[in-house]
Amino acid sequence: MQIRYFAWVRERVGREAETLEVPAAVTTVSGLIDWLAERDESYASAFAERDTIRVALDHEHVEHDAPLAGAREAAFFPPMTGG
Amino acid sequence: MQIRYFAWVRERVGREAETLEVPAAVTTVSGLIDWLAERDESYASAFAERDTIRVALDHEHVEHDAPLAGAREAAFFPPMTGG
Amino acid sequence: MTGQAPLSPQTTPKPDQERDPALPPVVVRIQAEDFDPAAEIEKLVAGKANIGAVVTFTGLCRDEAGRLAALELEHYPGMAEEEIGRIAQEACRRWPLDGILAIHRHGRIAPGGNIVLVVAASRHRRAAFEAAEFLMDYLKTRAPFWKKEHLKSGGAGEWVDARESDNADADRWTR
Amino acid sequence: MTGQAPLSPQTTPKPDQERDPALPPVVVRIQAEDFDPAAEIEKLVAGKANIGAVVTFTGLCRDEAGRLAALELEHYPGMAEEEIGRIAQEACRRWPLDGILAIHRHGRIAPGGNIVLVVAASRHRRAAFEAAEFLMDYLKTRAPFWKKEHLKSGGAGEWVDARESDNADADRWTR
Repeated sequence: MQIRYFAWVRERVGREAETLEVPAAVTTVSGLIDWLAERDESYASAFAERDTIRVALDHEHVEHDAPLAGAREAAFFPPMTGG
Repeated sequence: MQIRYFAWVRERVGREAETLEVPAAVTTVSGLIDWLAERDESYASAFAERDTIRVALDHEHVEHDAPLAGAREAAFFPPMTGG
Repeated sequence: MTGQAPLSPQTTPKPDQERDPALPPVVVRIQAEDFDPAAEIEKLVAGKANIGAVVTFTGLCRDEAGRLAALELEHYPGMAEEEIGRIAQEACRRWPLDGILAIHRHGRIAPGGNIVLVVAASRHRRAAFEAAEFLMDYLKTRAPFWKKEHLKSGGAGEWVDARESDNADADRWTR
Repeated sequence: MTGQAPLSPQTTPKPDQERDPALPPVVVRIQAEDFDPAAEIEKLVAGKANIGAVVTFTGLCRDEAGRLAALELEHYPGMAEEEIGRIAQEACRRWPLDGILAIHRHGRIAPGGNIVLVVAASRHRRAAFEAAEFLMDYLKTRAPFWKKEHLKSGGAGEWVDARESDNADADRWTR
């Protein structure tokens, strides 16, 4: 699965994107965050303010309880501040 | 007193502006309309749809019950359609 | 008389009152010539690096499905400038603006031509949007302009009727 | 997760759905280069003589009382275009529009520079105002852009915090 990070989530994780083999047992956005946060301290720090993290699957906003459902790309980022 | 007419009020009265000696007994906008409407059939026609006529005294919108109060210029016109 | 939208008469300044020096510049012009929205906006925001939002309204002459040859706009010289100025000053009191502009044309205007330009500049998006819409709503119901249609068929032009919805739009701001 | 403004998820089209041919043209561009509001408006209204109202919003980089050297705008390529496109399509379904445009810049932008341009064209004034404001409100809360401040003092830039008022602005359209 392609994983992307933006803004301060990207800075804390320390990378823009990566391709990861997500275990079959991880089936929801929330599960994916749990799994990522356990990787190391950078990830743990990035996902510490868990409720503020926004998520997109294949370029569409989703809630944390959304199923991954075969999505090819997941992105994690803070609340948007464009415009 | 300087009297001005605009749009279809102007067309019905048949003139853009005129200076009239308004009798001292005419003290309100409503009284001025009564007095003008009696002048001839053109004025009567212009002021027939009385409730639709808008009035300005010295460049400010006023209601029909407003006192003339020494105004130098009165203007009569239909509802505005600019913009 | 019904349908005259009130414009907070308590706070509307008399023409001879001084402007509050804390209020932003107000530009009001009535002219027969066309205007250039981009140039007007540039003048309004020039040198003010703390403007975050500029909202522009341009009102154009519609062709009414090809029926219309032109609109003729009659106005009340003197009062037109003063009345739009009063509305713009009221907008400055209601919203934190860095500039506000209104240009209204008179005379004969062909379909596709510009009729009116309103620009509101502010630090804040909502203030700029609301001030521009407020100014347009009151301008429609209070600025002394009248439109007459000239038809392509050559038929005698009709005066455009005022729309009740325009009064309702203006009344929103008194709620 | 809280504060995510809903955008009528039932009616938001999937990217692979066909556009309704009755809907007006939607222009969405994400670019580093500056834009020219006047030229963009001209293109949008060209040849359409039944447009009566054009509302334009320009969002500019403020200097924050002289504190700011520049804003750096990060975005999510691909999703940014798609998400703004979805919001614009929703605006087309809600209001009778003759055209709608959104351009959002990314990269480094100095105070006074353009960040975003939104244009809505319609026969009707209220439709153009509301569609432009709707598009801006949702763009602020849903388009994947993030601003980082670069200070004149040279201090490490901070990411700009999302404002709760922006969510409240977007929520107005769901009431």
